[in-house]
Amino acid sequence: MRDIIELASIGLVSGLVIGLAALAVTLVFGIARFANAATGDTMTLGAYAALIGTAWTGSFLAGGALGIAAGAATGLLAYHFVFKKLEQRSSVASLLASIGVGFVIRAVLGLVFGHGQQVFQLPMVRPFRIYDIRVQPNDLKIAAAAIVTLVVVFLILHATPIGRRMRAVADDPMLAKVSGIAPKRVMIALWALAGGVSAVAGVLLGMKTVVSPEMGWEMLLPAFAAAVLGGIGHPVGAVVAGILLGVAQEVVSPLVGFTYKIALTYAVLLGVLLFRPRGLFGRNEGVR
Amino acid sequence: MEAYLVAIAIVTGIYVLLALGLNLQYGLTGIINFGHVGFFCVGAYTAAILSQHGVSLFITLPASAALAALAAWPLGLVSLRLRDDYFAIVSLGFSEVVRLIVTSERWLTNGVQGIPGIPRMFADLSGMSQASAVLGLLLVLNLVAIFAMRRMVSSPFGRMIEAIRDNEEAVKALGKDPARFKLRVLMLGSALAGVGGAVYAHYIGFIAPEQFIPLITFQIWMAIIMGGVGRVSGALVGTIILMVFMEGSRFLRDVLPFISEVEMASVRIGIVGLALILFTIHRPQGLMGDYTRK
Amino acid sequence: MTVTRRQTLAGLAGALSLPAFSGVSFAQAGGTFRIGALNPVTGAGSPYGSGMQKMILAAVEAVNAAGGAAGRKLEVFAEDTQTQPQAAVLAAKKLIEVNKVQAVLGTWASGVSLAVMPLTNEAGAILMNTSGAPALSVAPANAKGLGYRFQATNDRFGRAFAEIAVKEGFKRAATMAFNNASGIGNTEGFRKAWEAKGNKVVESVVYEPNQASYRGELQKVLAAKPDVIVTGSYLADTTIILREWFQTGENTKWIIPGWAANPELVKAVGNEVAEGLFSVDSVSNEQAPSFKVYDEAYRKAMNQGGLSNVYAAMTWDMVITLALAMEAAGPNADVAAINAKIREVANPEGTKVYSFAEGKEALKKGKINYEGASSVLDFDQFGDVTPDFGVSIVSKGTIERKYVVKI
Amino acid sequence: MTLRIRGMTKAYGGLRVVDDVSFEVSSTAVTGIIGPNGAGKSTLFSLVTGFLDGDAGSVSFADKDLSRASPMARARAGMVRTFQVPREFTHLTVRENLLTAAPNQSGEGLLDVFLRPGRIRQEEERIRAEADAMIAFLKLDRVADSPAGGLSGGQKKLVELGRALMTGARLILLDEPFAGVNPVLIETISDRVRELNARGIGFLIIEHDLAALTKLASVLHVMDRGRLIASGAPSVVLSDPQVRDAYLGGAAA
Repeated sequence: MRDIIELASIGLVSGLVIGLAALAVTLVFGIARFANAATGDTMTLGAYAALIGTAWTGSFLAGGALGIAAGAATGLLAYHFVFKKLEQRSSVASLLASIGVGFVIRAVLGLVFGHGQQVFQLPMVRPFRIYDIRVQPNDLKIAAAAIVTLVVVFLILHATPIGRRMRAVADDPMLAKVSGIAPKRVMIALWALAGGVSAVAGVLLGMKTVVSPEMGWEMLLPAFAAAVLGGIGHPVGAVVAGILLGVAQEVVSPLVGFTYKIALTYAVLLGVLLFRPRGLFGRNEGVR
Repeated sequence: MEAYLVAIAIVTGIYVLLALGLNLQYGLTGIINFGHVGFFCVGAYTAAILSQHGVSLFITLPASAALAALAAWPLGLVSLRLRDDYFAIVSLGFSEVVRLIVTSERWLTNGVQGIPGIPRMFADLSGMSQASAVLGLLLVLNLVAIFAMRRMVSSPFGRMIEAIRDNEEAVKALGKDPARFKLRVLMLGSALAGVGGAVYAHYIGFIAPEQFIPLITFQIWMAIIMGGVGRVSGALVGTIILMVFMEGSRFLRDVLPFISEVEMASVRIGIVGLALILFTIHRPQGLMGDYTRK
Repeated sequence: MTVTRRQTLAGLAGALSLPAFSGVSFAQAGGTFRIGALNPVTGAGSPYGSGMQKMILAAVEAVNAAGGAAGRKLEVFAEDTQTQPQAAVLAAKKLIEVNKVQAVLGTWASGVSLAVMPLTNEAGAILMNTSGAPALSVAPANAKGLGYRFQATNDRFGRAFAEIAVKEGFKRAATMAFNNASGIGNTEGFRKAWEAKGNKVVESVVYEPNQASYRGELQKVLAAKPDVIVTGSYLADTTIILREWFQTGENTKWIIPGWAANPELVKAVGNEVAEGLFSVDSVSNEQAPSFKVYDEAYRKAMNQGGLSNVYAAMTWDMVITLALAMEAAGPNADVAAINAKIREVANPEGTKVYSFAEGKEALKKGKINYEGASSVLDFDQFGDVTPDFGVSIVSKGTIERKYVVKI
Repeated sequence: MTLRIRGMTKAYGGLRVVDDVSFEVSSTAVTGIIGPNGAGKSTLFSLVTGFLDGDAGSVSFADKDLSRASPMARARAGMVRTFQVPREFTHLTVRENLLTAAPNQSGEGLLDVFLRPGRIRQEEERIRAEADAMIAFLKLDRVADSPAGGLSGGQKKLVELGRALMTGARLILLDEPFAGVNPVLIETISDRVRELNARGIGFLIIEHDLAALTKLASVLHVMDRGRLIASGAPSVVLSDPQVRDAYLGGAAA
């Protein structure tokens, strides 16, 4: 039992990171209406920017802030130079272009930083125990950072005028247009927000693991899976699904074998889609 | 030099098979299949495992096609009714699951060690004549595929899949079930990928799970996007550009020695990315034009 | 704005004409022997590939500076395998067919070597690899005896691990392996040797790479209460696993292959975490003068100590060995004649030599035995070497060699 | 043949978009549904044709219960819809658009495509003749071989009508056939509907253009905020004060 609780808590932390990445995917999907494959590489970029920031200032928080700024800037640049031009076209065009954007980001990172691994120098601390459950201080930090980010994002979405407009566009683009919401401002807010969230996910992933040009790309699949599982375009769903997948992976994979850990994600995904074709929280949309 | 060119031509031929399959699925029917490499993998392993037991080439090729199509069947049945972009992600996951299965099930696939010593095709020939024979076989396979596809496109079946690509809901409104057609198309395209996988296995002679990563799928996508979706000529031209680009960058190295290999890898992926972006924005119909019939 | 087909085609044609002429520029150069440097510059082998390639170039420079081998200069054509068999096959084809190389040096990862070997065999070229898979030793892969392995097989690594575990008095060993041929090869080799000594492996886990966490895997292993964990792993996953392990509060010992447990790792995890790790490597023959020469070249090229990349020492030796064999075979010898001399210049009975220039001189007087930078380089009937294994322990952030194990 | 709708209900969140709607449509008549924007007309269409799952209610056509049937099955039962925004197959020609709709084509099976080309050719000739007749009837001759994506809005509506007819439908549900269509084409469409109705094909039409609709329909149903508020002959319904208030008042605002 103790093992399972520990595994679940491990999964929870991984799940929060996946959930953040999925949140970035789902925000873009809900409003710009395509699956953004550049999300993973935006994460990587955020992690590298945070590394630089930390090295410059010596402060991890300042580094993280630079990471977020870099992620947001990347989102805006990608919107301005690529996705804005594809707005009137099918979602597949944007999806394919986003793969291209991801490749370009990865190429630049590879050229600038090389392919070797880099790490965030976190203090390594031994765990403390609560009811005989091991709790790792670094996990707590990562989880806290993820939760703070989530709270901020949801505050932006629900308590600011631009956030409400974003949600309105997500709910019904036609309606939003009729009621006079300037889509351009919404799009700018969206891309800055999604880029920033990706960067946070990247920094947290980098703290847990190592930073390399491919790290974000490798996390893209789980992030997509979580976004779909949660019901694409549904922010709460993305986060919940990310946690669900993270926990399921850790708790179940000792039983089915660790080599099938990643496959578990898809098993869960397919299983849910069989019964809820639009994901856990997805609305049954009508004729599109 | 000739043998090298033939080698590239052979790999190109294999990729064209894959591109034709994807073109049928995406270009003609609108199925966003991001798991193409999974069926390539199934085909390659089918051929490798069968030929280890002494089964001849004339059986391994069709068997690979059949098994790849069969692998597509449950995937299509379960997920083709999902939204397009959901299917894209589920199929991507499917190809990863295929890779994990061949990695993990050592009793069948020899796991991560891979399967070495897969018999070559036309083994009684040697050198150039063997390579030319392989190329000839690929040419025949591709011609058969193209011929069959042309036949299909001009049939009521072809008309229907293009209708599905243009508007799936409207097809439903006419009382026809799009999923039925999409399932067949998914299986057919997968069969082509399977044949490609079989030829690949026999040609390279060694397969291991790490050869079947999603990057292959995206390369094929790039080929059909550049060449022009919905057109046989597009699949062909796009694949050739892809191969010339990937192989050409080797020679670029000889000319530009100041770019290190590590940087070259980044440059290569960067150019692929830029090409994807520029083509989707400025030349969405690809080099050979889009799928407007005529 | 849309670009017309004509414009696009014209642009592409322009871009492609560039490589077209490059083939010509390498036509016909008399009196040279062409070798291909086929290294994992990108992909999983990228931490080593650049160094491997540069050491081939550096060694060739040394050979040419000493007047070439049997009157011939060496010329290098470098290619990236991308650590992928398919890319490697095309690269090898290009090296063999376009650049007309007669030896291919430095393939890494068993999958790559296994895929390239049929091509070199067919072309009658020598293939010198740094891969671990046992299949490379025997037919069909090495049917023509043109393959040489400068790296210990995975089995030998496993045996060395077991020797060390016994010597250190461990009783309850567990294993963790990266899910690929090398990772599993190491831990399986260990299991065989360990069980042959009457011990038991208390738990073994195989993991997929590129995950956000390996804690589930760790927990399973730690639950069996091992006193030592033996890994077949790479740098990135080892970094993550060790950091996570430390934060579980357990005090297990680790035996890790040298390509993962290197200064990079210590830097990444920090001194406290790394304290007491066992790093096992085929001994780069570092007491030997040959290693010193190599080390100097490596520092110059990579700005790092030569110990940080055992494979680079191997590729260095490949060039020297090949050049010495050429020298021994005499002017204008063909590949078969050169191949016949490789064991002769590298194996015992003969004056020990440590560099090409030295060997060239000594060959005038009689038989030589090249003692390499990577190992003493004695090839058995399969073309495999049995290097000694160095056991290093990390202490206060430095990796210190404690002793050497012979198997 | 009659379409029977009973207790049809659909809610999004707390909002009942279609609220307990029941009525019958005869396949010998032209029936209209009117109502202000957001009254739930299009949603009702989707519910009836199976493109949306309702929360409650039943649908039957020609005494066959279709409440759980797929959109395809409902269409095959003889009840075919068009869309508010035309959904032509953009890359197919007008003729090909019509050809896709013909039911029971053996050429839609892959085996037959390769094994029985002769039979398919015969079938194609027959369907093609049918489609050409339809093209002439709908006055689409000039654009028969152009891709449908390039047509005007009204022509697209005609193509959709033609496709529905090619299926052999007994009852055709038109979603705003006159929206964005020029007056000349509105006349054409109206004429064709009348003529087809005379040949025994029923129509259920959602329309904003009251004038055009009242000239066509013999029965009108009025919806407001998800509910059916009036039914009957156009003259009677339009003079109903509740209707005037909900619909005409709403439209004027």
